[in-house]
Amino acid sequence: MLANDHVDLAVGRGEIHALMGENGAGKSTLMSVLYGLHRPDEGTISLHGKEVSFGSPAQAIDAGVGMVQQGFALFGELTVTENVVFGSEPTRRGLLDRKAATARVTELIERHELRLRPGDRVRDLPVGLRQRVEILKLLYREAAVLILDEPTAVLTPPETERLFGVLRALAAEDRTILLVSHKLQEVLAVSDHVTVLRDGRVSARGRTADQTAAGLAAAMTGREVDLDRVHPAGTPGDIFLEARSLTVPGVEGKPLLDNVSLTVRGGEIVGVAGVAGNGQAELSGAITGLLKTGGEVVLKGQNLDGLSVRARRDAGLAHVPEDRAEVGSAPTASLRENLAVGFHRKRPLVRKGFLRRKEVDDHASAIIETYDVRASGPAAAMGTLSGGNQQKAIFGRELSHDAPFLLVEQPTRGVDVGAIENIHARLVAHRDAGHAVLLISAELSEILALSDRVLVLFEGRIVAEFTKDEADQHAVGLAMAGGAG
Amino acid sequence: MTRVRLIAVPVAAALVLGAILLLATGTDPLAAYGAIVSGAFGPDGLGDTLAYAVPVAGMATALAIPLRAGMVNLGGEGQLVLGAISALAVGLYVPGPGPVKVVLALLAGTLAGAAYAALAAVCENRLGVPLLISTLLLSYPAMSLAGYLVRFPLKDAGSSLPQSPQLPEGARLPEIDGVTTGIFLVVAVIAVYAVIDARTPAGFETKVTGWAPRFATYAGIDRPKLTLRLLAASGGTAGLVGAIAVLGFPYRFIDGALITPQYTWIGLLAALLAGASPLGTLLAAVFFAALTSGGFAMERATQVPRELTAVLQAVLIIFLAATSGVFKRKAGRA
Amino acid sequence: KDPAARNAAGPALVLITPSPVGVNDFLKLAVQGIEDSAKKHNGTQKVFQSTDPASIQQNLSAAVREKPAVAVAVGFNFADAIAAEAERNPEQKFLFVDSCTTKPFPNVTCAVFREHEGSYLAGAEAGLLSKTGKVGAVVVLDAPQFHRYSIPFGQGAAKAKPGTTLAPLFIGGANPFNDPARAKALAGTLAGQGVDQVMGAASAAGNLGVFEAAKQGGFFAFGVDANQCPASPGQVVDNVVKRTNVVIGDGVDAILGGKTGETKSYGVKERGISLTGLEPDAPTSQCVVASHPDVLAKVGELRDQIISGAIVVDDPAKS
Amino acid sequence: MIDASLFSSALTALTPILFAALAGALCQRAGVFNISLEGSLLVGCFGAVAGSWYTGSAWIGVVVAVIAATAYSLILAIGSITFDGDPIVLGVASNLLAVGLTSFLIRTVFGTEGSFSDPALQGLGQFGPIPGQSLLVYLSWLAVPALAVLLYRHPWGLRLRGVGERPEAASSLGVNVTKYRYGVILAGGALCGLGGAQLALGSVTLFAENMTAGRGWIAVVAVMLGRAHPLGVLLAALLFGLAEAFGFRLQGIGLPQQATDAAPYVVTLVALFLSNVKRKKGQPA
Ligand SMILES: Nc1ncnc2c1ncn2[C@@H]1O[C@H](COP(=O)(O)OP(=O)(O)OP(=O)(O)O)[C@@H](O)[C@H]1O
Ligand SMILES: Nc1ncnc2c1ncn2[C@@H]1O[C@H](COP(=O)(O)OP(=O)(O)OP(=O)(O)O)[C@@H](O)[C@H]1O
Ligand SMILES: [Mg+2]
Ligand SMILES: [Mg+2]
Repeated sequence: MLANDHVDLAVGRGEIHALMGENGAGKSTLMSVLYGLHRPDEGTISLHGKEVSFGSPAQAIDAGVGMVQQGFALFGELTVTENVVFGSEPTRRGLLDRKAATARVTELIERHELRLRPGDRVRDLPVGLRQRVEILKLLYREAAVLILDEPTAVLTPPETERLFGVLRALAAEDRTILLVSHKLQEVLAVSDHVTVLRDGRVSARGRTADQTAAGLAAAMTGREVDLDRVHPAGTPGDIFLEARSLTVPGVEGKPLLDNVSLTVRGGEIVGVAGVAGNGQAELSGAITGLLKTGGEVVLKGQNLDGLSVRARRDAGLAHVPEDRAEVGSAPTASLRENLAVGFHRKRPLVRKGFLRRKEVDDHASAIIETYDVRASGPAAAMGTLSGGNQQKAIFGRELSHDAPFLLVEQPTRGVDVGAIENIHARLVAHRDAGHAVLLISAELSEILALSDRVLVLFEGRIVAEFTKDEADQHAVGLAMAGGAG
Repeated sequence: MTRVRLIAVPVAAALVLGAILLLATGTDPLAAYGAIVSGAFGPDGLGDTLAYAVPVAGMATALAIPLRAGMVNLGGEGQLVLGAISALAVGLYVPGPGPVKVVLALLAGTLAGAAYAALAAVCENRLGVPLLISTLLLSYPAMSLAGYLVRFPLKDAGSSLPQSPQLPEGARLPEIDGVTTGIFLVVAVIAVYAVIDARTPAGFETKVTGWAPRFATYAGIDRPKLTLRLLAASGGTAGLVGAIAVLGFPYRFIDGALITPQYTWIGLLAALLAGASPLGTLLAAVFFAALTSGGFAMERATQVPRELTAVLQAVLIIFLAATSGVFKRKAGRA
Repeated sequence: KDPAARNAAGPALVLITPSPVGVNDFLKLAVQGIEDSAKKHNGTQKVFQSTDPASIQQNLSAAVREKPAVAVAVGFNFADAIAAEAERNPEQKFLFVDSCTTKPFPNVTCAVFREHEGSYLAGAEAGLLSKTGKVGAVVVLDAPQFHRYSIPFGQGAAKAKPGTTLAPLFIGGANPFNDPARAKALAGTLAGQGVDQVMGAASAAGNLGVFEAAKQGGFFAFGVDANQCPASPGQVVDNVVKRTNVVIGDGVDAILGGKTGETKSYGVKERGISLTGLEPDAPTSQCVVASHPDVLAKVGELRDQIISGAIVVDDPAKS
Repeated sequence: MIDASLFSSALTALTPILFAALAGALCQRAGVFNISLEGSLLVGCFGAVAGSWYTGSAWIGVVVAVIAATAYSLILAIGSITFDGDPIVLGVASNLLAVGLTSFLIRTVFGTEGSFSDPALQGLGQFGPIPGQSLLVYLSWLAVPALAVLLYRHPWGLRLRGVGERPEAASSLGVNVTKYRYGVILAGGALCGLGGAQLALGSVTLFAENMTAGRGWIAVVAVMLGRAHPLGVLLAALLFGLAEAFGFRLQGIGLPQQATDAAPYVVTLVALFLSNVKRKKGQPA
């Protein structure tokens, strides 16, 4: 398979250049080539007019090229300073010069107003701050070319705004910035130029000022995409899920989840908005049983207290987790096996205690077909699918349970506009079939587009609740930042 | 096609390396290899190979069971020995007709091994000691305990050795041509393992856990419970192998007799090499058994040091492990 | 393949050892014995070395398949395997050295040792030489067979100098027969308790560890099986010698002469067990005891009393 | 019960384990699970004896031990890094290979079996104020702070820990993961070589088949118990050494040998429980 097929890309000095494209279009691959992580089979890279060839990131770094990879390249066990200087540490008499390192990092933090503490362990930082550590790493290396692969995928609107502020300032210092993003509005807002890839080729390029959202979306997918679609409200019925006083103690007295109660009705999508790290993981753990918590959860009249994950699933819970690669699937196993999980103790896959091969196969094929999972077949290893297709497969598996209650976390993180449309439509259809859906998302636009009711989670508490009509970008965004309730 | 290359290349490489070693010591490699093959599979040697293959394949299967879920049981020796000594105690002291004794002894061995391995699982589940370490550490006290029992309460009064009395005539597993009938039990265990692995929800959950532990937890597979069950199954199989060993010739427990031949370690290697797949594990185990018994035959016939086969075996494993990595990587990219 | 094998007209002999011969003095003497016998009868000999119970059995049946005039097995580990093979092959003659089958067989001749007599004499030397009145023993395993080297050692010491006490320690651990470092640590532990004469029954490799500890700790040690004094001259007092070669020669002669099925016990009287210091080549043995004629004289008397039956040394392995 | 010789013998017993455990800790930090310590130690023992025997110098023996064990650890390095093989398979196999290979070599090189020794074989001799200890014993203690400084005060240590935590991230920062992993495995081999040399030329002066007798496995446990920190590993090894030396004493007062055999393992297991319980209390679920 060709990830990149004769892609030409020219980026000027002091410019923010956006790169867009569907999942698996080859954006990350292209960036990796620029950063020396992969070698191109053909073609050349020129920097400041001179042809260069990076055999390794070390050479790219030396040439002033830095990259923030999709998903972070940080060490949780190390401090901010250690993460920043990693690989080009200041030394004194052969040993690490901690003082000099801290001084330099502090200075950079102050100059770029990044508001980080050099001594903090990265493990303890929220996602937004981690992103800044990544930027700090590039600044420390005095990168003239900054490559950022989907840096905003995990950020909230205010965080994104701050990041863009930093990026604009850097561009003003004559640095070159290459930005990969799936988010049309962001690209339109921040970039000077844009290039769109489709199937490993360039399908559109030009000054951002000349582009429209619809035009870019069409260039990415090859078809018209309805971008501003807000799905009509559902018709909520009985309460399917009720959570009462869920509490998860924290490390230093401050609970990670603090007395959270909520209900979800059949035929209703309840959106939980909030900046990542405000208790979303704990809320999901409390409901699914992956985490031991205080409080209780009642599902269709059945108290789930003390029940195992499996028993909760049997009681009518389906779950699309946040981390599709490690939690939601087994990347080395085949699609067939991945899709059988959860069905492997039930009819028709099992009869008289034995798994039946044909039924397992049919089950996989049915999901692949229904949910339009693009793969070479049920035998393909899950890990070889593109992110969007993995997500569709996981959705297919969980929706097929036809469970009364569905918990969905970050359903479209890192997924392209085409796949987002598909996934959103599925969720609404699922709701309209009478199921209850709890949607946890850091993507405000997603919350607003899908939710019949919006709850805002801030520092472990529900600080605000909006009906579909009340919920708008401004009000919810304010509550997410702790400005309401 | 790749499957064949996967095995053939390392085997050829190991054989060539062995040939070089043989030439260096001034021996005709063909004669030495011939002696190994005829010693392992010839009319005289096949019995020896099978006799060796029973404990090795048994232990390999025992260790493969948890390995399928990515759990390494390093305590096979302790479980094996406890199974053996428990079976012996039952065989010696429980009254009743012979066949009943045999069945009870086999059960006792299985239970003892299962319980002891389950203890290691509890150490991981409740006390946070990783399985790898808890199984390893628990193994030594078990061997010491068996050593103590066979020297004091269970010792052979007439003998000066650390060994138990022989089991009474009726309470023994008969032999066919020098091979214990326990071989049928081992084959049955392997068959059951193969069926569970390939065709049942329990086997499927085991494999899912092996592929991606967090995925398994998310999907509702209870890891602590699975650990306990798999370890019990593993230790039980190891204990059964121990029981089969004492119920066979010389019909007694001799301190160290189950440890020095390295059944456990060779079994573990077989399981690791085959990725714990039931049939692959069996094949690898039989192959190693053949190499070992062939090695002794070679030494008797040609005076080439039998350690050569140990070297060959290890070199082969190293080549296999290394190349499987290469193939794994290639497959991942394709 | 072996030219000697084809030309020799005499009987074929096979020796099966329970473990690799290597530096094991007991087994080296056994090999010497079988070689001498083969030469004497103008026959052939082969040695099959085993490593573990499984290979013992395999080697023994392989030996039987060769149909030798005598299959010689040394080491207590053979008891069950010989019983089984002897029953299956009534025509095959076996010489079983160092132990015997529980049930007698007409085709199995046994030769056993009374090592305890030698330990007793060595203990007497230790008692006489000890300045602290404490003697010790480092022994591979806590098992009756090996108690023959510790308990009589203490008894002999107490006999020679009343009040002398014995402190035995056992190696054990993961590899008792090949853990010299542990043997050394144990010997050092004994020295720390004031022991100044240590019997080393710690296996071939283990004894070297004991001797080394003796050298560093400035105490004295005793060896077993053969003359181990040259391994650590000045530190090794004497050795309990097991003359396996002589015993094998006797046994093969007897079997070839048509006498089978007996059990013969070799002790001090039969000169199957002795001390290096009491042998004619003592002056060149490099043993410490050679420079203590007074001690040797007293021990010589004790030996004579054992031979005459005036002293009977208890066998700890027959409790 | 407790006297100077207890500590002295504990010290001697502990040194090979300490060297091997430090090797294991170093590898663990870089994300390499090394269970081939037992085999590397054994190869070190053989190399030390062969080197000392053929040159007449114990110190050349030490050098040969280091070279031999380092070279031997290439099996794990090449197998697991270059060829991406399973480190557990490779570790178990190379432990078995070490036993077979040294037994084979003892037959072909020294023409004997089981063990090799000779009064002319040079040992390391005593050194320093503590009786009965060789220079390597002191070296093993020095290695503890040296490794701690390397790991926590040197750029290599920072990178090494990064490589251990997230290799792909380290790699994207221009750190050559392969090089670091080779580095720790080979350095681990060298440490095991020193441990083997101490066992074969310091504790005693001879080579015996499989003379490491499980010490490499103890080292694996010590790495675990010491949480791969040099100081923790030292404490873990010390605990084991003391438990063993104390066991010898207990045998002296009449406890059966089997009970004292099991003691160090039980003590270690209990120590593991306790350290886990303490950790769990420190951070609520
Ligand atoms: N290691 C790999 N093995 C196999 N295929 C790969 C590998 N890496 C990338 N690919 C394939 O190359 C193509 C381009 O992948 P790439 O990650 O560059 O896409 P992308 O545009 O960044 O997508 P996304 O928006 O999901 O991040 C995809 O089809 C992907 O499946
Ligand atoms: N891979 C395996 N190999 C051998 N035995 C296994 C394997 N996996 C599971 N087992 C054993 O098979 C038995 C049946 O397990 P299974 O999980 O099907 O029990 P169950 O009663 O259906 O489960 P539950 O109690 O959760 O309903 C268990 O004793 C388990 O130890
Ligand atoms: Mg990408
Ligand atoms: Mg993506």
